[in-house]
Amino acid sequence: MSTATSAPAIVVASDMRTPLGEFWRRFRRQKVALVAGAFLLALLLVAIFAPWIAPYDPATPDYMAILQGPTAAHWAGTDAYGRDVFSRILFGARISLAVGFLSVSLGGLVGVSLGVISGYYGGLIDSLIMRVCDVLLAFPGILLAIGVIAILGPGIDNVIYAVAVFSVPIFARLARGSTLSLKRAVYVDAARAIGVKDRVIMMRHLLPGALPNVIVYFSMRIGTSILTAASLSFIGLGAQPPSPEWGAMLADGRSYIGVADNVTLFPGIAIFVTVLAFNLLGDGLRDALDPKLRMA
Amino acid sequence: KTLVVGVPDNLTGLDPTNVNDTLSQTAMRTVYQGLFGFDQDMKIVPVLAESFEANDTATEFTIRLRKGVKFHDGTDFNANAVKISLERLANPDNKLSRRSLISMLDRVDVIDDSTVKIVLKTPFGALINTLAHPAIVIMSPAALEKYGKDIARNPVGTGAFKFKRWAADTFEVEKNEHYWKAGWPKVDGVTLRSVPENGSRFAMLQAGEVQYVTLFPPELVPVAEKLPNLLVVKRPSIVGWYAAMNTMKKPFTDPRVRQALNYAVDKAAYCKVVESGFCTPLQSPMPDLLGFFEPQKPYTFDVAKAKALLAEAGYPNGFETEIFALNNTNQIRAMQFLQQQLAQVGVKLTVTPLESGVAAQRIWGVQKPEDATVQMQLTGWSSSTGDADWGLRPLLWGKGFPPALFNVAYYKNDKVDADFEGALETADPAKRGAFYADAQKRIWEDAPWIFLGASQLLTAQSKNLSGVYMLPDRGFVLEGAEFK
Amino acid sequence: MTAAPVPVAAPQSPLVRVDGLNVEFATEGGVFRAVQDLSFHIDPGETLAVVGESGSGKSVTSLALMRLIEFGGGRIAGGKLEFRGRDGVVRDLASADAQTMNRVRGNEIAMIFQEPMTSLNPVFTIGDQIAEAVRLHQGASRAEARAEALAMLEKVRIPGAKGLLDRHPHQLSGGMRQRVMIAMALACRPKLLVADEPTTALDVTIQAQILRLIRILQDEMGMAVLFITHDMGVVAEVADRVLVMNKGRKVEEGVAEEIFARPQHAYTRALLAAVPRLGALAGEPLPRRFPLVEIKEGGGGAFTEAPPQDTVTGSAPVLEVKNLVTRFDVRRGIFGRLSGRVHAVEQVSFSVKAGETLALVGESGCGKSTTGRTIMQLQAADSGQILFHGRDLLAMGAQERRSMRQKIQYVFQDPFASLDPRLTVGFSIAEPLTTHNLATGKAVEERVAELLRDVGLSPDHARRYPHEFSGGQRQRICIARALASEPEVLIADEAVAALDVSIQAQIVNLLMELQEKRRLSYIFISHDMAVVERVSHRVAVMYLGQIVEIGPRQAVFDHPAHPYTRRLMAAVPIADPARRDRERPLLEGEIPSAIRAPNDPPEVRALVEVGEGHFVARYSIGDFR
Amino acid sequence: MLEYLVKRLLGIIPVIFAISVVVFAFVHLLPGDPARLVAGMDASLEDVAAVRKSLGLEGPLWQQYLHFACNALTGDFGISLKTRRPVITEIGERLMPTVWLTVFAMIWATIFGLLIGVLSAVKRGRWQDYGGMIVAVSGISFPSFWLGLLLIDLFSVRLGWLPTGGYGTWAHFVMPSFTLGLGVAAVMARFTRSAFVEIAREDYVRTARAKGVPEKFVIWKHTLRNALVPVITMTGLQFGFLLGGSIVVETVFSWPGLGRLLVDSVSYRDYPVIQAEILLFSIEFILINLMVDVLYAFANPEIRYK
Ligand SMILES: Nc1ncnc2c1ncn2[C@@H]1O[C@H](COP(=O)(O)OP(=O)(O)OP(=O)(O)O)[C@@H](O)[C@H]1O
Ligand SMILES: Nc1ncnc2c1ncn2[C@@H]1O[C@H](COP(=O)(O)OP(=O)(O)OP(=O)(O)O)[C@@H](O)[C@H]1O
Ligand SMILES: [Mg+2]
Ligand SMILES: [Mg+2]
Repeated sequence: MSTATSAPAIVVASDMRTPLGEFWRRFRRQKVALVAGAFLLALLLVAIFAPWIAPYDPATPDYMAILQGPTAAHWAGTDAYGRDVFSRILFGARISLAVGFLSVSLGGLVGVSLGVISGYYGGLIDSLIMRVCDVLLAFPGILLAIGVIAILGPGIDNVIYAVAVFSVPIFARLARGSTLSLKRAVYVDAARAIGVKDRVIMMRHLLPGALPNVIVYFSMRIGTSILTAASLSFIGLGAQPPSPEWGAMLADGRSYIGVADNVTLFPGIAIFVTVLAFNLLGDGLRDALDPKLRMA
Repeated sequence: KTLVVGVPDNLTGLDPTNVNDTLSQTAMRTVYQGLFGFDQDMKIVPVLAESFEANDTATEFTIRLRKGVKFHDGTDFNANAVKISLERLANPDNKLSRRSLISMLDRVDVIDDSTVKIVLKTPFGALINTLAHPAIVIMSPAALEKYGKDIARNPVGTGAFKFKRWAADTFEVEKNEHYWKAGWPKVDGVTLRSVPENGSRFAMLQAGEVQYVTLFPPELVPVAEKLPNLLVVKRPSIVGWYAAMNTMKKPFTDPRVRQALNYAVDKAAYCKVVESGFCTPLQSPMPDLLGFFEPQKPYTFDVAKAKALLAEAGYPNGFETEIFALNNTNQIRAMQFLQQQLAQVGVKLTVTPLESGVAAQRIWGVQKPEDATVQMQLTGWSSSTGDADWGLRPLLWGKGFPPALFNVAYYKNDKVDADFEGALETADPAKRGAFYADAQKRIWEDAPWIFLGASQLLTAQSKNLSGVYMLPDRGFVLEGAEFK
Repeated sequence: MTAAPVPVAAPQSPLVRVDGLNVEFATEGGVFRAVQDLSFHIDPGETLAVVGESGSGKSVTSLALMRLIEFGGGRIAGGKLEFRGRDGVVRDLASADAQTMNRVRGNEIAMIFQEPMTSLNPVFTIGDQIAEAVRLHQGASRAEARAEALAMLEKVRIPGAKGLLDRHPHQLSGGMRQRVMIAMALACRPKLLVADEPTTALDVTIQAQILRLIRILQDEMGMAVLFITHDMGVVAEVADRVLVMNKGRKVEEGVAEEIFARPQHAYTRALLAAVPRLGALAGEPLPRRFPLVEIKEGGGGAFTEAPPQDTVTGSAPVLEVKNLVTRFDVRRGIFGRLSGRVHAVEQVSFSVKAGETLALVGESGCGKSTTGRTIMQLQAADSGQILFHGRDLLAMGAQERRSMRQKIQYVFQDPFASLDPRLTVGFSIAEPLTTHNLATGKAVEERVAELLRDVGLSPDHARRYPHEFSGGQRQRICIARALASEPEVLIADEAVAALDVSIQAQIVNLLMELQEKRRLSYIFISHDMAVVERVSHRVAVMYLGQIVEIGPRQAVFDHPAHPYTRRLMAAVPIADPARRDRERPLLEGEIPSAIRAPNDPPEVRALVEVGEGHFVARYSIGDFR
Repeated sequence: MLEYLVKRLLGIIPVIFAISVVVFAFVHLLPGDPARLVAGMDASLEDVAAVRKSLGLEGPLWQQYLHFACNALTGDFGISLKTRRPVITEIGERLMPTVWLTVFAMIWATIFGLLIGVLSAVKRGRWQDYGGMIVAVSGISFPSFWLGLLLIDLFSVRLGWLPTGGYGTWAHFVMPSFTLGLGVAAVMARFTRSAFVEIAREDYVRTARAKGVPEKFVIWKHTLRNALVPVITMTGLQFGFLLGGSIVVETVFSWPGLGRLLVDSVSYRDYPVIQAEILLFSIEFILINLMVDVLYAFANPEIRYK
């Protein structure tokens, strides 16, 4: 056998991969993230199929069984109206997942787009967008939420908008930061040299680079927004009763701390585990997407 | 030793004639006093007055004053002080928010140093009750002179305590060494701390940081009662809770519908669920502690009857409607309860807790009754004068539609209106009683509200504290506080 | 060891003895052995050069010696690293504890890294960073350490050393930073200096300076040097002995002159053959490809010299640049007051015919890339004309210009950076096709496959990601991408600078092969004179944004007419230890800056013709007059 | 540097102007009539009208805005509708408690955030890393009202170590600042971790080791110092979060701060107080971010010299 010396030895990858397959292959090794993802998937299914899974109706009271501790009939006990806490948590997953996920997605989408545009074009557009973000950031978030709800009226969709609005500026800043550094990358120049349009450059070459940071913040933000919804419930502006939103359950149940701890404990655990899962998943996704780690 | 009281809210001001929340007024009762006051059972007792006489038409009231009383600034309390204080409040130029209480005042005549005659423009049978209202206080004329508008920040009265400080969320008063009741007060001072969170207030009580907590959350009573050094005191109140139905809007135009909803709600369950049992179902449009109260035949909990009535009115399958109230835990809970109850008769209730400003906008932003968007509203009312007049008239008078007064049910019954007006034109208790008995009966039958309950007032205190009590209107009296 | 104990202070005993070193990395695919069974020694005061192509384990060896490999995820799986310390005690560093290592590192063995730009901590001052080592190892006070730092900076001959102490790394040029690195490494007068490609990232002139500097300091301090490089020219310049590595194993070891004159192993021979030697084509007018060596299994190889390549056709230029000017404003202050201008490209004119290669040479910062970028419209020109087939690009509308883009393409210096790491290379290659609608659907895939074959890769590589390729392969991908839109002109901006000699040769050959096939015109931007000699028909030398000399390659190389051109040629290391001249004068100073006051454009005059098509500037530019 | 500061300070002016307009519009967009809220439910129509007049709530909005803006420029924010005390007094009484609470929360959140973040990064993938993650996630998933009540129950009621609330000695600060800071600590920890992991791969960290710098200095000096650069930016953003989060914490710990004042004045439609307070928050936030940027420039020499 003879080879041209100058050909460096490359270990040819045995299996051929599609981009998605490639991503999956890397993601698959993040065992913790996988578990977290599976959990969230399960939670999503639970949320969707809550009416079939939940042992009780979440809104039907039972005045004979008020504030019971966990029993065989009520796994997580009952609340002040005798409603089954476990069923409410199952149903609440719908709302809390929606609040957490939709609001942050909405805020993230708008924020990241603004940030990428701002970072890519710079100049006047940049100053304008960033000043608007300053104004939004400087405005206390919870107040903004109060305002949105006062003006639009209470209700879970308005909570989502409210939380989304004050996620925007931070996402914008994050995305702008990474765009600023990425737009100097040679491959962006290379794309421009080929004649690729600005819009495509932003979508194809800049946006994906901003994602790793955005994902980490995204997963944290989901937790924050579930809690913001809870804080809104705390001041009485959250989901409309009797919606079993987790934050509202906590806010409602706080008067029973010491009387019936199960009323707050179980929704608390639900929030904790869900947020944890989002964060673990976020970490895993980030690691799987990070080209630097890929090279290792 | 200083008494520290945990209260849910902040004061809004130090001039009782210009504030309208019970808490501020009650707080100022430590510094200011009126001619009359209420005892624990809402009975009128003389304070700075000793006795009174009224003419038959209820237009002239002669009042004899207590002697030897001094203001905190050392000046004497006398007839002139009464004249100046009352006329100050009644003078529209002063724009005091409590003026409406004695807007019928014509003048105050000084008979002698310790006697005044109050002359009214129109007859007003409830005047003595009104004078017992915590907003009507006697201020030091010297201080009024000295501070002018700033009296609102420098209160000088005749009370058991002298004003010391009001900053952010604490209000402090100290012992008045020259108080006219010999031997009183028995504590060195009183501090009111505003602690909005129920749980925190309770924790402070347990930790001994406060010794007295008002508006104790009912759900925590079982816990508090188990604690050896705490005492939970339950007192009846004149706070009645009801859900008003807009009688000018379908389907509530039909009295059968309104009655049906009254049958559909289990009032006992209401008390148990919403107030943790510390409540009694309403037996009349007004709570039983108000004068001229007449019990009515209860709307017993009867789903079948409710359904029948609804069917009769043309709603066999119920209907959809909305209820709103403020966004605090208790009101949300009450609305949810109604939602569940009415669901049994097919009425689908949407529950809308509103932020106070928004709620106010919905109620008061309406100029003409037909523009009202209110369908149902849940609220509570306490007659700050302790009298039947203010317990019913603002809420159910045909001339009291918002924004004039608080008749959110847009209820108008000419007979009832006549009763209200008639009762005001006499000071004779018997006549007034008859008017109010008729009014209560008619209102009960018309059922413009779902009558819910009169909540009990709960306070918790350390066992070694005595002499403090709560008034049925949610005010409280701290004058007699004493530590064992 | 079975041998009798070595007398501790024996003068001839080596400073370092590496015995059977094995280094492993745990990777996705299992354990990867980066260095296998490596043994060598270094005597006190001598310079051992380690050579081998990228990935052969040179850096890993040096990091293992410093026991820094643990921090990079590696593990010393076996072998001994014996080091004779100042106290004369021989220790096996492979099993030394952390404390011992901290005492040895920086104190007895110091290291200089390949990347001067990133090897200094950006947040600490130069002074602090040098002084840190002194304070750590010599227990010096703050003031003493600072004084020592200053002394070291002076020793590495940085102009204005005193002022530099309180500066931060980003305020220094690459050459200066590398000198700071050296000052830092030498601060404690180590017995061994490990220099991992200390000059690869630098200009030839700066490289010459640094190499001389290390040499002088080494003589002064009597320190041994382990010099890692893949540049045979550098090896010839500095090495006493040479260690050749391939795939983590030692291939050959010996005295420098021996290795160069009589390479024993086929791999060494191939390596040497691929080294471009300045002057190889002296006397020949036409470019010629690198000779290819075939290695037969078990040694022995055949050497094929390529024929000269004559590709220039026609006489009308494809691309013509006339009086091109590109300047950058330097702004300061609140209102962005204009405080100066970088005259990156100043009145540059040249032309390229079909099938012709014009080389653009010059030192870092002289404006080569800016010229290329301006032609590509990545950078707006201030004035001048860029004529493509006689039509001015700058006068065209945006739409038309966009479509012209496909006819002129650019290959960037860094093949890795110019590919989006998140896209498959197939997608990257297809991007010009889809952008300009040159192909759709299945045709795209076919075209990509064809392009990959053209550059010597296989079509199924299209589905892989950039990081899965070697540097040479990536550069091929970039070339394929540039070819996708069937360009007529290709601007190659230092397209081979980052590559190993052997791969560099391949890529150069590939470019020339494509030129022959497609009659492409190249603008070949480079600072490597030896490569330029191989590929170009004509050469333009740039200095401070201007062309100081332009003409046929043979004329410019054989008879450089401008003093700057001569200096550039002199700085090129010669890959032959026999011809090394260690006493060459050390060039001082930095490259002058092209920043001038806002309204003070440099003087530009017409070039003077000194031979046929050979023009030279005969007026003063920068330091040259 | 100085030029930079001046430039930034000038840049604040339009932002503050924008905020003042937004705030004014926002406040007046909120449904609800302050006159009615001030006068009370059982006030008569004429009472309400009188109150409205005395509050200066008549005339077109733009006039009211001009009035507000001009007065604000001279530092006069008017009289609180609710308590009829000058807004300056109302805010002044509560400013320091909030500022201290925020600062304390920030300080310890930063310290703990950094510690946990660095520990997680150094022990990446090991149990310490997951431990750090769980702590961080707890920080963002425990609602502060819940955590606050639990803390009070434990430390004040059961153990009697700390006062339940109020503003006073250092002991009063412990629980509120902890509750408030936990969320920030969490974010800090997560961001520190990822910044640290990134920096730890840099060449200059290897250079430090090659100099023989002991590992703890490599971590705390060479790596962390660089990792701080991105973390500092995040810190600035978190201040906004703290200002918002303090509403709940102030309620639970009956802290006489601005957050509660804000909620109170919103529910009371106390326009002058809301306006002044949001303006104050915004200026505070902007100044803090300015400070953060200066710090950032300080931590990052490349910016410092631009
Ligand atoms: N941290 C690491 N993890 C896994 N493999 C590594 C790591 N560092 C180096 N390697 C592998 O070890 C081998 C030798 O690398 P090394 O850096 O020593 O090459 P080199 O000879 O210095 O090359 P170059 O000239 O490019 O610097 C390469 O195949 C490389 O991929
Ligand atoms: N965008 C820019 N803004 C300001 N100055 C710039 C810009 N780009 C390049 N320069 C300056 O223009 C001059 C020429 O730069 P250019 O990149 O063309 O040099 P070069 O010859 O390609 O150098 P190298 O060999 O280092 O790539 C340099 O002084 C550089 O600092
Ligand atoms: Mg290397
Ligand atoms: Mg260049």
